[in-house]
Amino acid sequence: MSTARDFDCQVTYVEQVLPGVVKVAFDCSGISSSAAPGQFVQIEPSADVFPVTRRPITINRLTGSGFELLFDVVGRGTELMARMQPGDIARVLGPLGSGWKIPLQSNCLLIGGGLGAAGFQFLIDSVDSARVLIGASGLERVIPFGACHVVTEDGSVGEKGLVTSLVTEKYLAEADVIAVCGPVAMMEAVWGVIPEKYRGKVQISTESRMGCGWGVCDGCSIPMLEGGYRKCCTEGPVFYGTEIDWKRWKEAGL
Amino acid sequence: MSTARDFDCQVTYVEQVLPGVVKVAFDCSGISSSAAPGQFVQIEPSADVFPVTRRPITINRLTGSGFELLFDVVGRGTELMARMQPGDIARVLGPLGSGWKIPLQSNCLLIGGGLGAAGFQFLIDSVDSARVLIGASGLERVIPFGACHVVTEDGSVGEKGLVTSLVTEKYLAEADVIAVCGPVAMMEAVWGVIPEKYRGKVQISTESRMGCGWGVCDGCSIPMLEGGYRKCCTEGPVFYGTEIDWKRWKEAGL
Amino acid sequence: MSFPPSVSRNFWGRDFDSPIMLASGTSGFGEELLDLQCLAGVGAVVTKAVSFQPRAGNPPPRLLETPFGLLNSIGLANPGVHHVLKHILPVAAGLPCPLLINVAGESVEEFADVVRVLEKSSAHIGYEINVSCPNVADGGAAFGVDPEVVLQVSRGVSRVTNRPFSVKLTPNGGDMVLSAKAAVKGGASAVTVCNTFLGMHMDWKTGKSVIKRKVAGYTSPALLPLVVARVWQVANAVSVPVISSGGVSTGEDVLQLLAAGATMVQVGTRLMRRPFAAAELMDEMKKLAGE
Amino acid sequence: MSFPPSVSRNFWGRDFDSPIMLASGTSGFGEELLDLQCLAGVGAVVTKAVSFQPRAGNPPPRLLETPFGLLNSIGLANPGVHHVLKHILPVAAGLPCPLLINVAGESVEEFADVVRVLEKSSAHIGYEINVSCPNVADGGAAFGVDPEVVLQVSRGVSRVTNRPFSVKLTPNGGDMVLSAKAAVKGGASAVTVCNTFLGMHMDWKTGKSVIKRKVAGYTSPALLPLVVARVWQVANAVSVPVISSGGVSTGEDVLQLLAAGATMVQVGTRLMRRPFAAAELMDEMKKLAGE
Ligand SMILES: Cc1cc2nc3c(=O)[nH]c(=O)nc-3n(C[C@H](O)[C@H](O)[C@H](O)COP(=O)(O)OP(=O)(O)OC[C@H]3O[C@@H](n4cnc5c(N)ncnc54)[C@H](O)[C@@H]3O)c2cc1C
Ligand SMILES: Cc1cc2nc3c(=O)[nH]c(=O)nc-3n(C[C@H](O)[C@H](O)[C@H](O)COP(=O)(O)OP(=O)(O)OC[C@H]3O[C@@H](n4cnc5c(N)ncnc54)[C@H](O)[C@@H]3O)c2cc1C
Ligand SMILES: Cc1cc2nc3c(=O)[nH]c(=O)nc-3n(C[C@H](O)[C@H](O)[C@H](O)COP(=O)(O)O)c2cc1C
Ligand SMILES: Cc1cc2nc3c(=O)[nH]c(=O)nc-3n(C[C@H](O)[C@H](O)[C@H](O)COP(=O)(O)O)c2cc1C
Ligand code: FES
Ligand code: FES
Repeated sequence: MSTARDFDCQVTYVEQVLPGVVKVAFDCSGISSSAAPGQFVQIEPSADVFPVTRRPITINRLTGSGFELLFDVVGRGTELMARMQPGDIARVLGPLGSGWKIPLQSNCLLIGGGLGAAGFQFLIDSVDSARVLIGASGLERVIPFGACHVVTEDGSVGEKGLVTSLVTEKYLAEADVIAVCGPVAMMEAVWGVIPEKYRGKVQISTESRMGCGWGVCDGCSIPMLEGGYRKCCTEGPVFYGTEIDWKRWKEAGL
Repeated sequence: MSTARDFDCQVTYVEQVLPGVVKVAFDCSGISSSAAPGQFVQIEPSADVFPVTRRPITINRLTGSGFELLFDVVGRGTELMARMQPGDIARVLGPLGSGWKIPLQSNCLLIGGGLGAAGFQFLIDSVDSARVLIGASGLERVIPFGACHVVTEDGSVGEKGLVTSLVTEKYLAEADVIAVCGPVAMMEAVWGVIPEKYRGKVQISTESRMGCGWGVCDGCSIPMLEGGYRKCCTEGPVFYGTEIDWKRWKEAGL
Repeated sequence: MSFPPSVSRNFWGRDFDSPIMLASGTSGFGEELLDLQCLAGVGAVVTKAVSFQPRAGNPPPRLLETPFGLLNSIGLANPGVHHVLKHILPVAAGLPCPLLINVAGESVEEFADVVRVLEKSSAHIGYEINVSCPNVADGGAAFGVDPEVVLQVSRGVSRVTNRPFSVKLTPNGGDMVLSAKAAVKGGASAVTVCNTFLGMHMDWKTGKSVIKRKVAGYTSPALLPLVVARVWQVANAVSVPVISSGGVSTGEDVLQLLAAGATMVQVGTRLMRRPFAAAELMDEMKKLAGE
Repeated sequence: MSFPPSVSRNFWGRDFDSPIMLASGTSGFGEELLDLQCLAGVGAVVTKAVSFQPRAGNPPPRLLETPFGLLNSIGLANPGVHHVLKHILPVAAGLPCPLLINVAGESVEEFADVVRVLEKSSAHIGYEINVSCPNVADGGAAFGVDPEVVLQVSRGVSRVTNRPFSVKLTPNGGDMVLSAKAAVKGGASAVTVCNTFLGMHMDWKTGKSVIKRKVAGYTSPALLPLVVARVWQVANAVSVPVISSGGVSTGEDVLQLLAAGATMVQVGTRLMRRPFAAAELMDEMKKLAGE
């Protein structure tokens, strides 16, 4: 049974983290008290009737009595969200989705691509130890985490290269859980370099265009290897990499 | 040939004249230099794609380098317009329509109902002498003019009564032009009390829901006694009372 | 009818406090509604479409939002009637309001076949027969565009059930009034006006549609006047109740549809923004009635 | 076709710098366009409908704005073909761009009768035959819903003129692809997709429609996906050019319609807000192409 409820949340602070990347914090103990890492919320970008759907955003981090969202401004919805000001009220449904399957006292390897790493902070805050590998196109796409290994495509931060170059057999072997989040192409590349024997530990945070976000519209299907689809919003967004039909998923585009 | 053009006009001041009645002044010599009393403009209530048509408003008065609009807040369009602030830019098409047919040095009798008198100031400013009769429901619907006779339905200003009670044979006889503007029912009542021999002098400022405002959509038809319709926006809004088919016009509602 | 219309309705012999039905495909099978506790103000729930065989549905992306609406290409994904009967309806039976089951078919016979299986359940009060599905035998045109086919489907269903059913018509071709009359002639106890309007979004840079099936179902609050017109036309032509479907985003929209002749009013896409839309619409209507 | 589509078009053997046509009924007969000098960016102008006899049009109110669109019930008001020929076309001949005359009829024969009279003018390059008019002999259903009738209308017109003509189809019933094919079979050199969707606004307090004819033509920028889908379907089914009509409010909308297969793109309702819409749309498209 889901604990999701629909809340009127007050914006407590807004911060431009990187160019075109905004962090908005909300006061909402209803969500923060029940959320788990990897879960997301459905937020109304504005009070206007358009857009007709909400926007799904991963819970980046919990604050004392609320949570932070960190997002890329890519279209109308996120543009409207970026205009939010402290004191504004937004309607937020959450927490939604399944989250990472993290055993207690686990040792995590986190592999993130660009803004895909947005939700890692919550995960890092929740586990005993986390090794974080981040790949980004360049300086302006690197979300700051405490301790992490970073590579960039243009070499502006860390070594020049792709995040796959940071993935070592040692890291894979040591991890209880391997959590991957980022653009589909990046996640596919990471999946590609992970040897068969470690794949069972790999969890993938998927994305899909969403209608409802709470399981009723069947609009957010992720193709599964066993055939058919599963719902990103309620059965995901986190799936085991072994469950996903990578080929059909890539064909979907987004 | 029309002199109407489409201008980006800056709002110079905004004033709440009466409860729910707003005056907005615009800087626009293009319109003020060519406008005549009784003409109107088509204004965009907001930059948003909705509403899909503009709003027609009579030019209330000319200022040095621009003009004033005075309007009742009755729906979405006028609500948006009431939110305009000095410095804002609005798209305004004008001047539009035929205006009052006023011979030089004419002696005018102006009969207005409530906000319908909004356009009279421009007319008063343009003629040699004007006698102004105003009827309104009460205090909160009386637009202030220099000198005028006022009656109200509730007796809160002037005598208690309808504007028709102010219309005397003497006034009608003395006037070269009789200009009537107000709600349809009020104009019909005024028309009703004017004896046949003075009716030829009576001009009526009509209203209609408008699409374009510049003659292309045929949406603003006013029923004519000769049969058929004439366009409120280009052939009107001012018509001789003798031209209008009052019965069919009343049936239209608005 | 009296105006303004009352929100209390009598439909299929039952009294409803609310005219609002949650539209097929936008409320799953009811399980999530129970979870989220968003059933206040809901008169009835319509399940997503049920077909005989399980259907995986269309490849993603299945949704695409346009500036003023939503395109959907779900493809009637559902686990098939036997699974629904065994595993889903027992849960849906816990809903505090009446349930209608939306039925899909690829042939005239399939509709009746699905209904025949569902007759074993007592979770639902009736059916909504979705004749907007593509008729495979007829090259994929919707059943609903041909009154003759609508008559056959409706007759087929009325032969296998005594429960009331509504036929959900399509606005994409044909004459809805003729199809409505055919549905009633075949035994339908209501008609739903109507399913989604065909729509498409073109990526002009590539000349491709983002949605793989190219055309999709389009919904938008801006379509309300289209639905009001069609409800009014059909309500004036048939004697059974008309259920409206489409375009609702405010309480005033619901009142317009009731005034146009709808007995019940479905809300779908609005649930994507507002899971509690039914309660909100009821509140808005109460405020308007008090004016 | 190449993508993104070029804004320069070849239509009816002529080169056009702009794909934009001003839609019938939203630009009068061109006189006001000359007055307001709003012809920049206009590829061609379509006149309002011309019938054989003068038509006073529908009683007011003829327009009603809804939250997201516009209902119109103009009723094909026009002074009749003889007046148009003698007094209006000589003025319209001064337009700096090609002119199409939109032709209305109440019977199959009337369309050809109107065209026969107009043949005496050289102000226009061709016609747009409005088969969305109610067919009086057929109880008032639009000519356009019956492919057989469309064929007759189209044949009738092609017998009396050598100029090219487009048949403007209706989305309110029937099968637009079949009607398009019938139009082409009858000799049409283009099809226009499509006329307005039937819509209605109900005053729920009284149960009356503000518009006396009850149902009206509804236009809205939110209808774009409906028009894109229908343009795409028809363009894939006929070999003549498709002129789109409906839903345009941005340059991106025009590009979508061109990518969906339109050769020319009409803009109508947008002119109510923006008389200079054609120039603005062209600017927006140039900016998008430069990206
Ligand atoms: C479970 C989930 C969690 C997410 N968490 C985050 C997050 O923490 N931070 C963040 O920046 N983004 C996140 N996203 C993506 C985010 O939802 C989209 O970027 C956003 O919805 C775009 O809205 P828009 O109106 O600005 O863009 P639109 O104008 O709708 O679209 C712009 C482009 O964004 C892409 N897009 C649109 N919708 C989605 C979607 N639902 N998922 C993925 N891509 C989409 C499309 O390619 C589209 O072309 C998440 C998505 C999901 C499904
Ligand atoms: C030539 C002309 C000049 C006008 N001058 C003035 C003026 O100086 N001051 C002023 O306050 N109003 C004037 N009006 C009326 C004004 O245009 C309307 O009040 C306005 O368009 C309503 O817009 P809305 O969006 O606020 O209301 P809506 O939500 O569109 O409608 C609210 C109500 O207003 C009425 N209405 C809507 N449109 C019109 C219309 N075009 N004409 C008359 N009534 C309408 C209807 O009864 C409707 O129910 C004039 C109208 C015309 C045609
Ligand atoms: C995501 C989605 C899925 C739908 N699935 C179905 C379905 O399975 N069966 C059906 O008859 N209608 C289906 N519909 C149509 C709705 O039931 C409804 O008729 C339509 O959305 C119009 O209502 P609205 O404007 O309130 O959304 C679906 C609509 C949407 C948006
Ligand atoms: C006020 C108005 C009048 C119209 N008159 C006609 C007409 O006389 N003949 C015709 O074929 N279409 C007529 N139409 C339809 C338009 O030509 C056009 O097809 C329709 O408005 C869709 O385009 P839009 O969405 O850009 O407005 C009219 C539309 C409007 C809004
Ligand atoms: S977004 Fe609706 S089911 Fe997942
Ligand atoms: S408002 Fe368009 S012709 Fe008058």
